Amino acid sequence: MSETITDPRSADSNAGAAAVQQMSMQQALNRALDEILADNPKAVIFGEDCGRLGGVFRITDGLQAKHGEDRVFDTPLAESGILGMSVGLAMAGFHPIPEVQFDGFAYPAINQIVCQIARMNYRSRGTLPMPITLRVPSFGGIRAPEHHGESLEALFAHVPGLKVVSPSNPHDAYHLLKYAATRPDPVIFMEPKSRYWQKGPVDVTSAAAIPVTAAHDDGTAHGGSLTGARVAREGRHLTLVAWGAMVARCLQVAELAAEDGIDIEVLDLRWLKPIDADALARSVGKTRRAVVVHEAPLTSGLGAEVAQLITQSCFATLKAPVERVTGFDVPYPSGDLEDEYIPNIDRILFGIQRVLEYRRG
Amino acid sequence: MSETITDPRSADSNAGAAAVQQMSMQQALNRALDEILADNPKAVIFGEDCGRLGGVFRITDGLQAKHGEDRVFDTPLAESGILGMSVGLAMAGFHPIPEVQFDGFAYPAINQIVCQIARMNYRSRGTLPMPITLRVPSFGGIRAPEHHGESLEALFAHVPGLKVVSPSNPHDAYHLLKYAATRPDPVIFMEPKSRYWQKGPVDVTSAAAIPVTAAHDDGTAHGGSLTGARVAREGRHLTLVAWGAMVARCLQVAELAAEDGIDIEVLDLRWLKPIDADALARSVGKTRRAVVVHEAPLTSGLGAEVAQLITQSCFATLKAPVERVTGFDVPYPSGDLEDEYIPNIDRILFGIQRVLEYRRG
Amino acid sequence: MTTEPVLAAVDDDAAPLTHHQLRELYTLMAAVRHLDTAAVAWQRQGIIPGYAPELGQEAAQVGSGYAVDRSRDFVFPTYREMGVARAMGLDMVGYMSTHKATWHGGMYNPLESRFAPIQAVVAGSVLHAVGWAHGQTLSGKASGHHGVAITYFGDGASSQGDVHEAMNFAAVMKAPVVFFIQNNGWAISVPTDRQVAGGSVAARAAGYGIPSLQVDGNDVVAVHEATRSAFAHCRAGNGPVVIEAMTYRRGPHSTADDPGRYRTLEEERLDAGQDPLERFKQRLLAEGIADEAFFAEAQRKAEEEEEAIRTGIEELGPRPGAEMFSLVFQEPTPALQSQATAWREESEHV
Amino acid sequence: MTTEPVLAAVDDDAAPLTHHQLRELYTLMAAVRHLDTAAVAWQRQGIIPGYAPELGQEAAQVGSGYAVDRSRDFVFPTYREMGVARAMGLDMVGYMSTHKATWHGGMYNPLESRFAPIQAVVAGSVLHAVGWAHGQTLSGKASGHHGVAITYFGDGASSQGDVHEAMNFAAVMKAPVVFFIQNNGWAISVPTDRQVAGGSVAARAAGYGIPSLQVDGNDVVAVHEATRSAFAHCRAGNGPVVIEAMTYRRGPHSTADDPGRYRTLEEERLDAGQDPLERFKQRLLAEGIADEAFFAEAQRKAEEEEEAIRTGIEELGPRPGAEMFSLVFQEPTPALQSQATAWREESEHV
Ligand SMILES: Cc1ncc(C[n+]2csc(CCOP(=O)(O)OP(=O)(O)O)c2C)c(N)n1
Ligand SMILES: Cc1ncc(C[n+]2csc(CCOP(=O)(O)OP(=O)(O)O)c2C)c(N)n1
Ligand SMILES: [Mg+2]
Ligand SMILES: [Mg+2]
Repeated sequence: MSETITDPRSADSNAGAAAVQQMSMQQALNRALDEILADNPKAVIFGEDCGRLGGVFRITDGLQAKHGEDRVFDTPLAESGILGMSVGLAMAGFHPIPEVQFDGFAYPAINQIVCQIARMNYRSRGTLPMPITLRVPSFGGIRAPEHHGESLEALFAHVPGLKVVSPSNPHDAYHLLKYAATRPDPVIFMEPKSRYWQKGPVDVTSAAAIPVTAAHDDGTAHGGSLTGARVAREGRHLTLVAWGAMVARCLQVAELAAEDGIDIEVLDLRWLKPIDADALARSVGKTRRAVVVHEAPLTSGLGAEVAQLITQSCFATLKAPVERVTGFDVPYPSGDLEDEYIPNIDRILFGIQRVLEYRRG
Repeated sequence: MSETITDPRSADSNAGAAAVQQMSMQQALNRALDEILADNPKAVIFGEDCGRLGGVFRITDGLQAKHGEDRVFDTPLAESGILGMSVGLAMAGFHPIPEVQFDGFAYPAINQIVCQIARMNYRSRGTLPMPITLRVPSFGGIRAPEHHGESLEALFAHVPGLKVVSPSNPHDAYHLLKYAATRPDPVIFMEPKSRYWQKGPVDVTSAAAIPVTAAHDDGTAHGGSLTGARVAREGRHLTLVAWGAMVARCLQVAELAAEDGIDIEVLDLRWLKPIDADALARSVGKTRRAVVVHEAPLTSGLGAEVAQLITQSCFATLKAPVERVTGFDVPYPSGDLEDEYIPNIDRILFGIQRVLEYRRG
Repeated sequence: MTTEPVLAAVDDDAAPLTHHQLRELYTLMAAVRHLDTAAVAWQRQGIIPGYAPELGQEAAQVGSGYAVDRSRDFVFPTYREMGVARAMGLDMVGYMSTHKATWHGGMYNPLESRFAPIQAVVAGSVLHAVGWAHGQTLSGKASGHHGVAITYFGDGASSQGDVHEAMNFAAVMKAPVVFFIQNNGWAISVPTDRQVAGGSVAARAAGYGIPSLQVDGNDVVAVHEATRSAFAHCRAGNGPVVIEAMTYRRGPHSTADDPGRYRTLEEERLDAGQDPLERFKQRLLAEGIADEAFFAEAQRKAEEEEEAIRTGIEELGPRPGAEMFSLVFQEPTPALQSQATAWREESEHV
Repeated sequence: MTTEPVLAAVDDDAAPLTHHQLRELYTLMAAVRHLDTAAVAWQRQGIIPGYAPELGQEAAQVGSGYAVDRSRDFVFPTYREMGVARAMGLDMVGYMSTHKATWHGGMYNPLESRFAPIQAVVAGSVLHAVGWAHGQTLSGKASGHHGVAITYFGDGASSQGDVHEAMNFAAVMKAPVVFFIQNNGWAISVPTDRQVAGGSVAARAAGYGIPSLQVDGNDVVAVHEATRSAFAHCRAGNGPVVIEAMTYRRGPHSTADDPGRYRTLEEERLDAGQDPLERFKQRLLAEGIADEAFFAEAQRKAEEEEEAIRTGIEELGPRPGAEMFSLVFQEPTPALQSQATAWREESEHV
C-alpha cells in the first residue's frame, strides 16, 4: 500500500539513511494510533463505530483486533457521554483518545468539553490533569449530509484550557497526533476529512517538516518545531495563512500566482491554539501583506484573530489591511453549493488582488 | 419604586410631554416582557424557575400570576430540553422566549441552538421561521459560583442564523427586548447580570437613546436606530468599543481620561451580530484610534472581529493598531480573583496609553 | 416499584382495516421497496451522491405513516423515513432531493406536507416534537381534537440525552406526542445489545409513567394498529406514548457503509427474519384479499413511479447560490447582503 | 415487559453497625448540622459570599459518605455534599473555601481525599463517575476488589440528558458506579412532581436493567446499609446501582434564595417530616446506645470544630492572581505566559 522513496533532505534524521514513505493521511493517522497504543498502556481509543468497524473513515481500522476490546471500543451513540466518560477515565489515570464521528456532532458534547475537559485541571489546581486527545474529523468538501462539514476551530480556540491543532498533510498528521497524544493537556485534533485519502511523503523517523506534495516541493520549505506553524512555501510578496484542507488549496493558488510573477508564502498555521504569533510576525514582517483563508464563516471566525495578531505585530510595515477569504455567514450548504461556499481559487486570488492593489486614502 | 423625571430631549417623542422614568434594568426587562405577553398572544415565556419564583433574577417576576401558567411556565431542569422545545413551539406558530438561567448553562443547549434554532429557517427554505428570543443572563462581576460568569458572545456571533444583542442600560434593555421579541428570526439576548439592579432613565415612549446615567450625560450622546450601535459618549481622541457591563466601565474611564485632557468616545456596540460596521468606521474614522474592551477571553474573542472590522475600514488613517483589553485566556475565576480577570479601569487606561503612545517603526 | 402505565384504549376510529386499506398498504410498501432499492442503484450510477436505505423497515414506516392525519398531525423524521414520507403522499422528488445534495432539508414544503425537514442530527428533532405537541395543548383545542406529533428515531438515537429530556418533558406536560422507535438492530456498526442497556427502549417509558407498546415492526397491520391507538390516546389528552417497532436494517447503514466489516451474511439472514413485504403478500394471498394480478400491478405502478421520480431528480439542477444567503433569515442583515454581493461579483463575475 | 433487575446481595461486610459506629454516625451528623447552620450565619455576617445549605439531608449524606472506602473508591459530589465531605474526613477549610469564593473547585486535594472538585454544573459529573468506574474495570482488578465510584445528584439533575447517557453507558459497560440521588423535593423552586415524570428516579433504573433502591433518606442507618450493599454489588463486578434517598431540603436552595416565594412555612412543616438528626437521636436514646451526655459532647465538639473551620476560612486570603494563569495547563503556552506577564505589570505594577 505504501511505497518507499528516498529523500536526501532527511539524511540528518535518527535513522541514518532515512526512509520516507508515501502514505495517505488515513494511513498516517492509523499508524500513529497503533504506535500510541503500543507505547502507552494507558492510552484508550473509543467512540461511535471506532471498534469493529474501524471508524467511518477507517482511522482506527484494525486497532481493536490488534490491541483488544479494552483498548479500542465502541460506545453507545451519545457524544456528551463519550466526552464525559473521557473526563472520568483521565481522572483514573488513562489517556483517552475519543473520537467524535463528525465535526457537527461535537455540539452535543460542548458542555463536557468546555465546562469539564477544559477546566478540570484548573478547578482541581493541577491535581487532575486531562490528557485527552479528542479526534474530530473536520471541515467540508466531501458532499456530505448536513452537519458533516463544519469548522469549529474558532469555538475551540476561544475556550480557555484547550489546545487545538489541525494537520494539513500525512507527515504532520502522523507527528502531530503522536505529539498531541503524549501531552498532559487536552488537545482537540481536527482532521481535514477531505484530505484523508491524499497521499504524501511521511518520514516516521523525524518530525522535521517535509513539503506537502512533491508537486509543490520547491526545496525551500522548512518546518521549525512541531509546536509551531510551518512555512509550506516560501515567498516574498504576500503571506497566505491557512490550516487543514485550505493549505493545499493555498499552495495551488501560489503556483498560479507565480505564473503572474507574484511570489506567495504559504504559512500552515497547524496550531490554532496557541497560535504561533511569532511565525505570523516573521512571515508578514517580510512579505508585508497577508490573506487568511478558512472554511468557517467569516464573522468571529479564527481569521479575525489571525488578522489582528498580524496587524498587532506588523502594523508599521503592513501595506494593506489583512484580507479574509472565508466561508460565508451562512449554514454550511448542501453538496451542490459546497463549492460556492468553501473559499475557491478564484476567491482567494481576488483576496490577494485586493491586498496587492490596496492604496491608502 | 420608579420615580418620574422630565427629560427635555425626548420632547419629540410620541407622548408629547414625555415621561422618562428611573428604573433598574431588572424592572425595565420585566416591564418589556409584561407588554410583550400582552401584545402577542403567541408569546410564551419558560425556563427553570421562571414561573412561580419569577426567575432567580426576578426578571419574570409576577408574570405567571398575571398572564397565567400557559404563558409563563417552569420546565424541568434541562437546557437542551428547553431550547429543543422552543423549536417545536416556533414550528407550531408560537414566539418562544426561553430563559437559560445563567450563561454557562447555555452549553448543554448548544447543539439545539447551533444545529436547530439557527438552521431551521434555512433548512426549511424559509417555511419554518424561528422567532425565538433566548434570554441569557450573562457576563461576570457578581462573585458567583463557577459557570455563572461566562461571556458567550464570540461563540454565538460565529453561528450563522443567529442574531445577538446585549443592552448596557435599562432604556436599551426595555427597547431592545421589545424589538427582539417581535422579530421573525432567533435573537440571543445577553443581559449583563451585574447591571440588573442599576437604575437609569427609561423613556418607554421612544426608543431613541438616552444616556446611560445622568452622571455621564454630557448632552452630546446620540442613538441612531435600535438595530445599530450607540454612541454613549462623544469624543475626539480615541474610541472605546464595548458592550454589556463594560460600557459603564468605559464611561468611567472616559471621565478619568478627560481629567488628563484625553477626549474619549465610547461606542456601545449593542448588536454583536450583525455588528454595526458603519458605526465603527464612523467613530474610528474620526478618532483614528480604538480600544475594544470585553470580559471574554482574548483569543478568538469578539474583540478580534471588532478590531479587524475597524482595521479593514480605517486602515489608511489609523494611528495605531487597535488594542484589545479583555479577559485572559483562563477559565473565569472565583470571586476572589474576579477583579483581576475582568478588565478594570487601570488595564483599560494602560490599553489607551499603548494606543496613544504608539510610534511606527 | 411503579405500576406499568397503561394505554387508554380510546381508539375512536378502531374499525379494522378494510380490504381496500390493506391493499393500499401493500401498494405503498411495494412503492417504497422499489424506490428504496432504486435509490441505491442511483447512487451506484452516480445520479445521487449518497442514500440511507430503509430496506426491511417498510412495514414500520408505512404502517405508522398511514396513521397520520395530515389535517392536524405533524411528523418529525430522521434521515431514513422515506417510507413514512411516501405513505403520507409527499412530493418524492422534493424528498429525494436531499440525497441529490440539492438542499439539506429537502425541497418539499414541510408545513404543507406536515413532515418536518429531514434531520441529520441523531435525536435532533425528538424535542421539537414535544414542543410542537405542547403547542397543541397551549392552543387550547378541546381534548379529542389535539393535533398529535409523531417523532421517529432509532435504537442508536435512544442513547442520546435529548431523548430522555424529551420523554420527561412530554410526560410532565402531558404533551400529545408519539415516540416511534424503529429498533432495527443496528446503529451503523453497533448492535442493539451494545447500545440499549436493558434491551428495550419501550421499557424505559415506564420510568416516566408513559405507556408503551413494543410491536412487531415487520407486521404492517400490527404497526398501523399500534400507531392508531397511540394517536387516539394522545388526541384524547392522555399524554405521550412510546412505540418500539422491532425490525431489522437489512441493508447497509448508508451507501457509504460496508456491513461486511461487522456482520456476516449468515447473521443477516438469521437476524432479519421474514421480509415484511413478502410476509404481507403471503397474508393477503392467504386471506384472499389480493391476487397475483394485484401484486403485478403494484409492482408496475412502483416502477412507473420510480421512473418519474428519477427523471425529476435527474432534472433537478443545483439551487442558485444566492439562496445560501437569502434563506438564512426572514429579515436579512446588511452584513450578509454585502457578502452575497461579493459572492456574486467574485463567483458569477457580475 | 422487563423483569425488575435485582441487587446481588453480596455485602461482604454485612455485619450490622456497631454501637460505636452508630454513635460515630451521630457525631458526624451533629457536626454537619452545626457547620451547615453556621455557614448560613457566616454568609449573613459577610464572612462568605454564599452557601448552599444541606439542612435536612444530613442522614442521606453522612449515611452514604460513611460507606466510602477511601483506599479505593471515589466520590463525585455536586455543590451540596458538605455532609459527605465531612463524613469522609475532608479538610473542611479546603472544602468551605469554595463558598468563600477562594477557588471554584475547593482547596482540598481531590486525589488524596478521593472527593472530586466541587461541581457547579447540574449533572456535570455523573458521566465522570461512569468513566472513572470503567477505568477500574479496564485496570483489570479482580472482581471483588473494584474501586467504586459514587456520584451524587438531585431530583432536578435527573432531568438532564447526561444522567440518561451515564446510566445507559454504565449499564452497557457494567461499570462499578453507584448513582446516588438525593430527592429532596425541590430543584430551586420547582417541586419534584413538576420535575420527575413518573414520580421516582429510582424507577427509571429498571429501564436500563440496573437494580435500584429507594430508601428513606432521613434514616441514616437505612441509607448507610443501602449504600454499603450497593458498593458490595459494584465491587463484585455486577455493574451499577441506583439509590434514591427520599429526603427534604429544609432550607433555601442557597443563601440567595427566598423559599417564601414558592412554598409556605406550613407546607415546609408538613412535607419535611421528622428531622433526621432528632429522629436518630431518639432512636439512640430509645435503644440505649447513647445518652444526653453523649449528645452534649457531640454538640460541643461540633461547635469547637466549626470555630476552627471559621477561623481557617477567615484567615484564608485570596489566592495570588498568578494562579489564574499557572493552573490552566500542565504545560503552559507562551501566549498565556505573556498574558500573565502583562497582567503582572499592569495589575501589580511590577
Ligand atoms: C448527534 C449525532 N451523532 C452521530 C451521528 C452519526 N450517525 C448518523 S446515523 C448514526 C447511527 C444511528 O443509529 P439509529 O439511531 O439506530 O438509526 P438507524 O441509522 O439505525 O436508522 C450515526 C452514529 C449523527 N448523525 N448525529
Ligand atoms: C446545567 C445547569 N443548569 C442550571 C443550573 C442552575 N441551578 C443550580 S442548582 C439548580 C437546582 C438543582 O436541583 P437538584 O438537582 O434537585 O439539586 P438540589 O439543589 O435540590 O440539591 C439549578 C437549576 C446549574 N447549576 N447547572
Ligand atoms: Mg438503528
Ligand atoms: Mg433537589
